[in-house]
Amino acid sequence: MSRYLLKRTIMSIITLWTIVTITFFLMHSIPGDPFRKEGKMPVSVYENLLKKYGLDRPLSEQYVIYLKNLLKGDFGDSMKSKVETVNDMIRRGFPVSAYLGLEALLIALVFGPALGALAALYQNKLPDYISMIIAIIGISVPSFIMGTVLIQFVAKNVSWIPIGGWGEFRHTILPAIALSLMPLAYMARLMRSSMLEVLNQDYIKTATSKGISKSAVILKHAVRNAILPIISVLGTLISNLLVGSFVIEKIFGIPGLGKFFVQSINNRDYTLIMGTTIFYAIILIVLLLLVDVAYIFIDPRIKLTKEGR
Amino acid sequence: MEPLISARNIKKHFDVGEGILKAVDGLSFDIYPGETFGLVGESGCGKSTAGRTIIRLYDPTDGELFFNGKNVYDLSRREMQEVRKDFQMIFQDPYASLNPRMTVEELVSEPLDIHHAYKNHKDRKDKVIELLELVGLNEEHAMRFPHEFSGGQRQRIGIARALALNPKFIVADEPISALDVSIQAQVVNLLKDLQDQFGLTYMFIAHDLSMVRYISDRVGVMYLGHMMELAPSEELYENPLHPYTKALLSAIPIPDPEIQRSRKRIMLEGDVPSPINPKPGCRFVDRCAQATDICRKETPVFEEKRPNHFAACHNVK
Amino acid sequence: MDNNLSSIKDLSPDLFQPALKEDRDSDRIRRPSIKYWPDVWRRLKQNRLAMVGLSIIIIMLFMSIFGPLFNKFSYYEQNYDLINNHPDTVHWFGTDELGRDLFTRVWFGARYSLIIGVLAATIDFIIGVIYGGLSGMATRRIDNIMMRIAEVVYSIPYLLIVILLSVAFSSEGAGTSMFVLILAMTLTDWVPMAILVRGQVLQLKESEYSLAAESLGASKGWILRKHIIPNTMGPILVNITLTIPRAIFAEATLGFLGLGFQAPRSSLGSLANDGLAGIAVGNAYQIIIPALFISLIMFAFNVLGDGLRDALDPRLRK
Amino acid sequence: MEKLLEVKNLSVSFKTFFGEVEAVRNINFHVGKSETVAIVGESGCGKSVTANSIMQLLPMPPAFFKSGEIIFNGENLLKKTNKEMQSIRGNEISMVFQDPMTSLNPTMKIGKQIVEGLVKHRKLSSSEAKEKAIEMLNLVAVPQPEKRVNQYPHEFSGGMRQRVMIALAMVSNPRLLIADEPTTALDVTVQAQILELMKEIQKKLDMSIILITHDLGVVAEMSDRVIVMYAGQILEEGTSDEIFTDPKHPYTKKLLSSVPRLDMSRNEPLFSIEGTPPDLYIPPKGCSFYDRCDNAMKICKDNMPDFDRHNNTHRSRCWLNHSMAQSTEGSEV
Repeated sequence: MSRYLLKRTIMSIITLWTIVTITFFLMHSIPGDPFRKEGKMPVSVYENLLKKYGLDRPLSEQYVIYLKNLLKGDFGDSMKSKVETVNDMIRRGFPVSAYLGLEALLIALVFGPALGALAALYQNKLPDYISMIIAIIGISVPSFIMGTVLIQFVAKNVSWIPIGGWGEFRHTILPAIALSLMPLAYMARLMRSSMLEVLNQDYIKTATSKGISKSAVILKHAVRNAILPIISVLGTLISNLLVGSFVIEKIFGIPGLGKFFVQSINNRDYTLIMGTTIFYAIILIVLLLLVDVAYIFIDPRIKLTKEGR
Repeated sequence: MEPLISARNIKKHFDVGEGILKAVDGLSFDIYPGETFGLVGESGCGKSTAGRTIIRLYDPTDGELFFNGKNVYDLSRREMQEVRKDFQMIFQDPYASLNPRMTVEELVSEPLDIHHAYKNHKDRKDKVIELLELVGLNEEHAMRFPHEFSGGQRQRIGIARALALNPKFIVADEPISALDVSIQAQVVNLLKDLQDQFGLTYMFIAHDLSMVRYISDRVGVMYLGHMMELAPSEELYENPLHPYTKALLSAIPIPDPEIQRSRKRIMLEGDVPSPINPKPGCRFVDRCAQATDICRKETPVFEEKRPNHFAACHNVK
Repeated sequence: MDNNLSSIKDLSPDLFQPALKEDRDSDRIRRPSIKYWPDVWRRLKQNRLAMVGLSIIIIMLFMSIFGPLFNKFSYYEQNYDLINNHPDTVHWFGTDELGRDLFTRVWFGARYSLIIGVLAATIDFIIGVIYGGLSGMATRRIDNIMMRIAEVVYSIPYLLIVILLSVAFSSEGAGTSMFVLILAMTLTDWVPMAILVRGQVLQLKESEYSLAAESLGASKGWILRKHIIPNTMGPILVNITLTIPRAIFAEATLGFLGLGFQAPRSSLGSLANDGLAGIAVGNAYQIIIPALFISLIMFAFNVLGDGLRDALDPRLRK
Repeated sequence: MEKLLEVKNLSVSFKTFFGEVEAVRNINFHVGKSETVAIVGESGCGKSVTANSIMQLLPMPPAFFKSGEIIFNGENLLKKTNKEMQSIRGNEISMVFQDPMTSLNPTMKIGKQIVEGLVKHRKLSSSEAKEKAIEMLNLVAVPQPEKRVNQYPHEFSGGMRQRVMIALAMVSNPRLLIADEPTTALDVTVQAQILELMKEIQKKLDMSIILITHDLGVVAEMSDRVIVMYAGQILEEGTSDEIFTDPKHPYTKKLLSSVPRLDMSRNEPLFSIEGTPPDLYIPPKGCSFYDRCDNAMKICKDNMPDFDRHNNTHRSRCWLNHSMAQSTEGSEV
């Protein structure tokens, strides 16, 4: 198993390096540089700026320096903000985003599989239709639309739910719901098909033939096996959550990482774009790795084959 | 008589990550023209792999296979194309071996299409109908899809395809295992009729010993990639030499309650072990009641113990 | 119930004569013959939701081509006398803050969204099938390398790369060109298709019927053409139907983040972005209408894809 | 003999797109105490549907009971509520399935799977349950039971898994065991072990067995009485000796002569049954074997004969039993 872990870790590092490299060269391939656009400035000031950000050196050298700094955990200085480094902004924004993301993930994890299981149990009956309508809305309505709809119809009518802002739990309710809907729907659909598949397995018949109740068959035999495929896509779902947070944070005016990211795009603040992108990538890839490792521990069959290798 | 097929030390190994799976590990035997050579063994013994390696559907790891005096394993791709017409195969699973998206006509004419073995469209159609009738189907069935047929009917379609190119040698890989009892006899009788009609030579692979005994002239018994015993059919069943063959024969229930009640069984312990990274020595040693020290150390040689009766066992003199 | 049979009298002796041969043909197939695609279509037709989806798609396609001709307004024409005009009989969907007719703009937006969706799906399809097909047919070593590369590419967060590319290749204020958008969207999104195709090829290559064809002397190319490709079309089709909404969604999100097309052109996403400001001042229709259209398109493709998948499911066939 | 189970006029159908498929058509049979009854027939003859009907394990829909009664211990199982059925399943009637590779839950420990039913029926404590699981593994001769109870199915070979399946079925000491093709997926040498084990346990625990199989050799080895099914109907029923030595129905005769036997000469012809069993989507009006029968008469086409009793235990369903048909008897085989 340790060999498998090592292999997975190396793959993750390669992926991360690829992303860093792509990001770096993309950002540096943009014609002109960020300072030209700031209107006329004296040549000396301009050259000083270039020097400050190391932009006067050859690209390959800049790349090596950037990689080195990255290894030290230094994302560099923001090109626009005079007071905060990229690290500062991440430190400020990430806890906010993580809180929101976790809340959304929790909602999705609690309700998604449950809805899917319910739908499978009552296949082609009312609970199935209701769950699948929720699921189909979840995947058809992009989160930014869901966000605005929630603002329009809930926040404007329910006095204690604010339209935007950050600080208290009530601020998180609507954004978390809007953010969770897509992964929730995705999990519900996956759980449904997975459950239907499992319910057709021979061992479910064996369990029924023992005379245990239908609910015991479902809880002890079906759900446990049906949930395995969901765990394997958890990584992708989390990545959806991350990206969904850009728009949600924009709509609800939440001071999270997503807001910095969108801001950096609008300001063409290249170091900040690079920093946030790479930071997102790290989070995502680490999570993917964790999910894979968790999977090994949850499915007894995998443990053996991986150990055997 | 000159053998039609001569297999010499054929090996087929697979790298499966956990180790080397020695599915077939050194088979040598001859098959004579017009005979049926039976190959039996339990699941995982390598009999199907052996069949596929013999017609070079799998590339062998080692060994030689002589057909018409030529080593088939040395042939180039182009030369192999020609030999393909003489070698055919009937597959075990009549559900999986027919492309679900082709009509019966397309399926039966596929070998003709591949080798451009017809003059014109009408000739092709005529040949297809002739082949279908040969296996007891008719023109009406030509436009149907495989999933509309029963297992026995599908297996007949498979046989019609195999016959399309007038082959000399057919490997029948468990052609009846997936079929119902009443249908099995149907297919076996059809195979026998066709053999008489066209002078075909068969290699008949199966796990059902009674059927193999019935159809084969000579029978080989495989266990974990090795040939354990090979003898003319009656001889093998009346005077088995190898302890594995004996156990195998005694395990088959006979459909007669009276005989069944009075029969004494040789009961084998445990299951067939894994063919991955097998230990040296006799492959059967762990389940053999007569095993001695030498069986654990040395792999017994497969040799002629009685006239025309081969076995690989240290305890058979 | 167990009577003695012979107690049944009054039977004509003729009845006990041997039966006629032509009366007995157990090999005759009594069920009607069903071809593959007609069968899929029949099953798809039974799925009401999928049919709704298909109808929406057809209507959307039609309207995105001809919709703007239904009234006299153009998508760029500004009318400062009629800004933020709520929907009425003249401007069916109202006007925006520059007085442009939303009905016309929405159909133009839908046109762009659909073009992007279809183009992205087509490119994904081409790259995916070629890459996946090659990988599946290649030796194990090359296959392994190709799949590792695909895995790395796919671990790159999709929207992140889309955003990055849009930023990199669009100058401020000029918006993003169609080319860049499509490039960005297909850069990583071909991978699921490639993985699907490879999996299918590997599975079908080892299938008994491919092996049977090989034993008949068929070449690799023959097997690919006659056996593998026809049997892969189903899953590929499903995947295409589900790629389209993914691309439309990505584009809408980009538009919403202000990275969409250059004004005055607009996609549904950028229309929604423009409309966001309208909420605060009571012009919610400006966002609700484009949002509704995005959702409708997404809904239509998703249910159609689901329906197709169910209709193609071999377990349901028989 | 006292009847433990009696099936009366049972008909089971499946709703499909094409229409109703009549899988089981009006069958009657019984199982006595401590006896083994084999139901033989080809795939699709309705033998598995019959077995699953007794346990009520058929998916409904598409399956539904058209008519009949299943009387177990004097009570009609088809009238039972779900709850009542649960207290019978795995308690008084148990089942062993065909494929041991897929019939065990891959993510649950073996020991727990064995006693799960019993824990519910008898309210065992967890230590009692574990003890019982080890006891059961011992009974079915699984080596190192103390270690094996805590393992997962994938750590067991096919033969061992079928032993576990038998332990699972036997744990509550049921009065009736339904074994649905219990050895079909196994190799002959392993099949011999499992059959031996089943006989041994039957003797020890004194229960009745319904054995569903297509393998006449297994039938000969295991059963006291045999029921021959074809196209959803019972065509012949008798003791094992009667069926094997004096079969009455042409189908039974043909079936027996189409199996090559290890003790028969290679020169003896192997009889085959031409054609294919009927499609039960359009069940034949007359005798279902009509199309494939060498002795078919005109009357067989549209009229299904009733049973004819040959003696107390032996009955068959064929127009050849009619006195007027005697003349054709000679022409056969």
